[in-house]
Amino acid sequence: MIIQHPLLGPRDAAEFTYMGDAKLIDRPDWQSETAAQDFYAYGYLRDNPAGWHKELWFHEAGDRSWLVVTRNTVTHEISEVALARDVARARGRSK
Amino acid sequence: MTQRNRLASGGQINRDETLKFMFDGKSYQGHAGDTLASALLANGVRLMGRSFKYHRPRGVLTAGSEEPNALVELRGGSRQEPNTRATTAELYHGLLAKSQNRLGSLRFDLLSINDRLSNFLTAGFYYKTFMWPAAFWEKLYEPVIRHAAGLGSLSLKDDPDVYDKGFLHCDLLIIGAGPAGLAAALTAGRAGADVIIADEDFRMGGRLNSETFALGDNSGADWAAATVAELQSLSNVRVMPRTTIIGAFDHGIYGAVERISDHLKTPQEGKPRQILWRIYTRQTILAGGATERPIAFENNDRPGIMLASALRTYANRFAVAADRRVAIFTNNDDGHRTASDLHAKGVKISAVVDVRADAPRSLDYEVLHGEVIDTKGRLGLTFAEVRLADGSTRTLECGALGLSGGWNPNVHLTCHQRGRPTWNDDLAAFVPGSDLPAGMTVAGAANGDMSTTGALQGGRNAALSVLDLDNAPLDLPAAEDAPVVIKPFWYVEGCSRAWLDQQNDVTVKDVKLSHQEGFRSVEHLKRYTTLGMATDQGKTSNMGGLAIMAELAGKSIPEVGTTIFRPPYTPTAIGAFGGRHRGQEFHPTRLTPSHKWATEQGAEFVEVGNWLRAQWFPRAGEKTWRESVDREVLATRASVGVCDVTTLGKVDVQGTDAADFLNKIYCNGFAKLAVGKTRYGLMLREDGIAMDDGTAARLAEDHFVVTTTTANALPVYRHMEFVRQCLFPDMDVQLISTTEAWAQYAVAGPNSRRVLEKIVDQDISNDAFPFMACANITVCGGLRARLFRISFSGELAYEIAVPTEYGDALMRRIMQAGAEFDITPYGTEALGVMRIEKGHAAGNELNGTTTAQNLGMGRMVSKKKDSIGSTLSEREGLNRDDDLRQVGIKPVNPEKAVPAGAHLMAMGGPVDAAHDQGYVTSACYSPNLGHAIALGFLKNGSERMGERMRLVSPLTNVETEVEIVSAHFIDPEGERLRA
Amino acid sequence: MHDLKPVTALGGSEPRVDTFAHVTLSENDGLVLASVAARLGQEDRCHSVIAKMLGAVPGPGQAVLHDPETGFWMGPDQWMISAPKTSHPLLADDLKQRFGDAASITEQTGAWACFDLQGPGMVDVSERLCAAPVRRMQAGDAQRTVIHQLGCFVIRGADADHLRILGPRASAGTLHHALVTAAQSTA
Amino acid sequence: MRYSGFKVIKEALTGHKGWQPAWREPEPQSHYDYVIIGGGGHGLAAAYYLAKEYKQKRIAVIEKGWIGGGNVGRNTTIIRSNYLLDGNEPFYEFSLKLWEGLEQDLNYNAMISQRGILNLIHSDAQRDAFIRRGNAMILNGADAEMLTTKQIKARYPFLNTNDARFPIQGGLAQHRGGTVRHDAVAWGYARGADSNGVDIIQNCEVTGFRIENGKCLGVETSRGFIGATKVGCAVAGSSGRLMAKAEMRLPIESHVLQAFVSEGLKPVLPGVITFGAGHFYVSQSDKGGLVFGGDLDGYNSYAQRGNLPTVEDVCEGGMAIFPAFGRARLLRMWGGIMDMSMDGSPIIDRTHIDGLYFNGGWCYGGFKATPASGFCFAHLLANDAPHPTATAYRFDRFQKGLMIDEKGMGNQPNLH
Repeated sequence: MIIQHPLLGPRDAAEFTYMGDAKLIDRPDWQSETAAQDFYAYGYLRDNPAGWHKELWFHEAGDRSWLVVTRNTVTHEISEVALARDVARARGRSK
Repeated sequence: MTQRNRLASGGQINRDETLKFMFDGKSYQGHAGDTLASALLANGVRLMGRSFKYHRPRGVLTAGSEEPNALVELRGGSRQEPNTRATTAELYHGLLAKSQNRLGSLRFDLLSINDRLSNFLTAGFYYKTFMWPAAFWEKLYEPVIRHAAGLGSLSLKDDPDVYDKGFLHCDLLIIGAGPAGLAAALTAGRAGADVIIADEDFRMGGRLNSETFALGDNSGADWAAATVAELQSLSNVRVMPRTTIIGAFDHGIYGAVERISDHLKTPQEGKPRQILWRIYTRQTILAGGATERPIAFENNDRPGIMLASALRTYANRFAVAADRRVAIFTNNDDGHRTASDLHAKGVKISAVVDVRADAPRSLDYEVLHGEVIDTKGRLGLTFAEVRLADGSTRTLECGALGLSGGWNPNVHLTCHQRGRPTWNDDLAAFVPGSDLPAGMTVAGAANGDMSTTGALQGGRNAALSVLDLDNAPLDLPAAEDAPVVIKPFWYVEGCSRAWLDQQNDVTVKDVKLSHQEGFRSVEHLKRYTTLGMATDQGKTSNMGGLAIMAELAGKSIPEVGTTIFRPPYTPTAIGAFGGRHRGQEFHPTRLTPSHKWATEQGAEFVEVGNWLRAQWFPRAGEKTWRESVDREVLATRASVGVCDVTTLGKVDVQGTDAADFLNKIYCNGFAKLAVGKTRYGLMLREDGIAMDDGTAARLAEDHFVVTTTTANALPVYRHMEFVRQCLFPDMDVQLISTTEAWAQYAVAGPNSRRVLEKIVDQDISNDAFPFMACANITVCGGLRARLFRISFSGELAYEIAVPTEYGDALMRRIMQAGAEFDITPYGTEALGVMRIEKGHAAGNELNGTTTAQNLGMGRMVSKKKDSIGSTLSEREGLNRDDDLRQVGIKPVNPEKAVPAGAHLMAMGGPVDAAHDQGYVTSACYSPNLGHAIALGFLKNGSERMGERMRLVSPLTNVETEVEIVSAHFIDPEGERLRA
Repeated sequence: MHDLKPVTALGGSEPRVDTFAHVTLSENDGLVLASVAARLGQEDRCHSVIAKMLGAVPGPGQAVLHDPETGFWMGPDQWMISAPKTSHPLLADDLKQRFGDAASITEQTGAWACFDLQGPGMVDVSERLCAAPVRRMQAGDAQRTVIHQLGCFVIRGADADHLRILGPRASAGTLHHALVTAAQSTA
Repeated sequence: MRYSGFKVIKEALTGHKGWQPAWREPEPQSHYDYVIIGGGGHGLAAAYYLAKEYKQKRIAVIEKGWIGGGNVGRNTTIIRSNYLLDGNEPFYEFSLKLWEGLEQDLNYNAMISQRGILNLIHSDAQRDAFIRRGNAMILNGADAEMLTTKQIKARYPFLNTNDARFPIQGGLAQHRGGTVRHDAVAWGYARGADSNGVDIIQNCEVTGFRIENGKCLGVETSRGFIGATKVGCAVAGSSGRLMAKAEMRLPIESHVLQAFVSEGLKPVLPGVITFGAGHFYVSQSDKGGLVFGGDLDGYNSYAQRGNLPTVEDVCEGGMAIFPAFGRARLLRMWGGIMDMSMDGSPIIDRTHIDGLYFNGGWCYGGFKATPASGFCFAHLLANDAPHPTATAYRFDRFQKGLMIDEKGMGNQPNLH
């Protein structure tokens, strides 16, 4: 596969390490009353869609960026790639 | 030897170059430009192999890579290559080949008895029998079956050749160098595009080399040669003959195998046998041509029966008549071309048998309306029996019979990403479907354009379109443009032992039986009968099977569907996929900065991941490794030792939020760590299980150096970047892995300070540099260095680091400085002994299933802050009262060992899984205590100090009585550390 | 002044040179390296220091082949600076002075082995080594890539036939073996 | 119809006219006591044992495509019970025992061949871990033996012991491990289930569950509604897709695992062998092909195909230990979709929906589990209580922190 790195252009997916669903960015609040349930769902339950999937790839043999790749799990087509850091900020993560 | 079937003239062989070769111990001659198959045919050899199951005599069916029958063991010795297609093996001087899959000689194969038993050996017969008595399967039936099965043999010697891997980038990859591919390449090449054109054949041109018709004023072969020459002259075009595109992978990545040395007796020195190329391309034109298919009738598998197009190839390209008397059986006009070409070369055409009433007539030979219904000839065809349309029969004398059942476009690569071909009624064949791999266009015969003109135009137009060119289109030479005229015809009515898959011996009868037994989906058929599972992946057999299935099910062929074509396009040497990654080069080797020095000391080395670390340093007179390790341990604890610990991961953590960041990744607190101090840190995974441990040294307010275990350096760094970029993107923190930037040595033992005082440029007295201190320092009069007062051994100890390039010099200097204290270098074994004596957890304890609780560090998990893993670590299953706890274990009888991997059972209780109490993780002999010691996990272990237990290892026949003790065998109060 | 004597990445006292018909492979022992990572919120200040030092800020996939310092992009807001060992023995300290609190500086000299591959066969050799499109890269293009499973930087030099390869120092032997093998294979 | 040597001979002599279809092709009925979704190994085995061992009636297996078309027909055919953890080992040993009697039970030769499995050891830490595992196996009643390098070399003389990057230091053998003709397992169970009255309905896709008041009443299919008292799901790699129709999120990701076969070769490998310092394992089929595989491609996928880097990685592992395989040719590569669970272990459990049961999360270990999985799922369906060997395979183990993590890789499925 080829991942269109937002900064570096097309790079072989072999340079990357895969982690999983990009929802892992949405780490729950540890002080919430439902923290135990929230962390269980965060840690263990997956949508696992047959189709478009936002997922985390680490450019291990490249610039060490985590990327959010939007990829179809049936066809492997990739429609969008973004720096995970930007995505995380956009989803309200900070310090 | 004469080449009795070599035609007097013509062909693209070099008659001036005569090559000698051996087949089954007999010597023959051929010419440069021959394949093994063409050379054997030239010498009148039709019998080349035996079929898989019935051991039927077999000759060539094809003249290309789709060959199912003529498989040989090529070369000898360690280069023996089983299952090599004689049809693609280039002849070279001294070629050696043997026939295979036979018991006895090729002519008298004892296993041909199977053919007599064929009635018992029908499709799937083995599922119904060989079950009684049950024990006989492994002992009797299976060994017999295994020895009879298989095709060729491996030498079982290490492959002496090397294989390269490589990477190519282009705008346009053209697969196939027939008329379509060449026209596409010329168009794109002249327009300046970055083009790669690859063809599996050693001579580019595809069918142009096998046909007699002209392109403009030239022969097809000459036009191809001229075009290839022009392409080779263009710097933007890479011309790759002998290169098979084996697979179309995601996003325009193609696998290709280039055969560099297979046409040579042995590869040139330093050169690979083959190269596996990974080709990255934006666009692809598949111009892979088409494959002719046979027709099924009784005994249609005898040597001498082959595809009509193959007869033509042998005659036109190789100047070989497969036999001097040839018949043709066809359902389409193309079959007649073979007859006219062969006739023109003086071959006697016994007759052309055509299933069509309106077949073209010829003045030169007889055309019969009818069907071939049977053949004769034990080891080679002698007669073909024909049933004419009026019901009468005729016997044709012939040594070769050409079959033409129509052509299948080579759609394989279009299906590698699960695209499905679609049916074309005009061609009676599948053509590429609409769901092609992204960026792929198909042209020429592969796309169903079967005429030469159609192929040339298709190739040119495809190139213009994919490159979006509007320059003047290439002038194409005038060429034949005959339409496809075909009457679908798959098998002769009433036939039974009529071969569909010649290699696997699947007949029409088998397909019918399979249907009768309910194996009616195309995948069931394939799996039940093995149709299409031969080394040609069904290139010559699938269509016949589908057609029969369709008829039996009352469906059309497209309704029956196809099986899925899988990479590789043709079978590919496993060595090519392995490349240079074998032997010592399987994985990279990482050497520590003191490696050269350690080698000089005669160290034994051990693989730790990719690192090689000194395991121990034997001295003269030491007979066992234990003697060396015991000495190293005792000397270190008594005076001073030195050990290379460079392999521990090191991550530079800088930024104003560095301390907050460490608070997130470690379960214990770091915010309050003073500058100049080091702290032990335990890192959890988000699921609350211990991930790694190490130290973090605060070199400045905004600068930490974090260490990881050797094994986890990379995953921990990745995890830290995840936390930084994805979870806390607004923290001001920067991470750099610096594992290899610093040579780091542990100097341990009561005299370690006295050694280092001679090296370090500053005061390192206990007051100035107490336990857990860290600092940027200089050594040896000014070399920048780092010093950490940390200890894995439990002794007064330091870790000292200098830039890697000075590591060798520093080790020598430490040894020099320590000489007066008899400093002892120690390896990983002594390191392990000392850490077990001290009760430190390491990889065997941090095994991915243990919690801080299990490790006895439950209280370290701060509840006052949010850190990775803290919430999920509180789950009930991870906080049970009877949880495993790390304990120390010692044998009751000090002579006994306490082996790692043994399990703990209660005294007097049963020994079984239900009563398992725990297990030993790490074990060693403690020279300080004079007996074996171990660390382990025991249920509720912290409450069981002093308990005696049974330690059992039935696997290694060990049973020992042990006592549960504290894991801190040495200096439990830690006084030595602080000395 | 200390008296410790450094060794090259391949463990010798002198850099190693391997000569082939079409390329020369030279171990380069003369470089010092340090990385610069911009502090959060200090990116602009960091850029201006780099620009002042190199004349320009290397963008993604790029190097600035300035003299005496050279810099290339390593990752977002992160660069590697190299300079001759003779003129800049303490590069990391120099950079700390120059960047102040605008960037985090990390000494990297000891982390890398450096090889210069030069000659008419350079591109052919590179094609047997890595997926980086060396043939298409221009002078000053710098990419991280994988050679024999090792993460390496390849930088096209000012000379059209020159490629600089930085690889992990502990595996210098493996990297060198891979380079020599590819050179033999294409000779 | 009973298969026997006598029957084969009789049919051979009488033109094979007497062979009947191995299973019927019935039309679906409007209601069954049990509907099992998924005509793979696990679903067919569950139906077989439900009918035969638990004496249940009115059972249907419904399959989207053709039976045996999923992972049971695209794996590397290995059976073994060399597990470490208490939650797993008794289950897999139960499975191995069922394999040992399966052919007689089914009257179908699935070519179960206990030629042994050998895990090579390359480091001291690995040895410690394998000793612990071997002991766990023996303590659970399975067989295990530690072999020396010399013993291994005698059995596999062409193993690379000359210049191996990671020298072989021994191996853990399970002699009762081996291989099975995979397709025959699906067919044998299908034939057995059919002859015990189970309706096998192919080309019938489940499009939804009918759930009312927290109870599952049956399934909507491409061939209409089929009512059921109990619905069992056993669809492996499609688990996520199917259970989403019941609005369930699972602790599962679907990943592609590739497998490979070489051209046919005369016998070279007696048993199964796994490389402990790379991603490679191999056996040789009765037909002569080297059947081998390695690690997952690593990314979520429902495409039954993989990519080149994994192919190379696997073959590099192969060449590292068997340099003689360089001249054998890889014939075909394919991919299967693995239901990778969060701890690498399966789930056989009720769901929170009444009457809806789940069997999945088999990762790449589903094939060897087929008989016990079917047996235990049948037990659960029939009794509403877990089989004694499958009590740990619960949904709630993740919430409770009772993971069964053989590899210790945590909640990242592609690492198991």
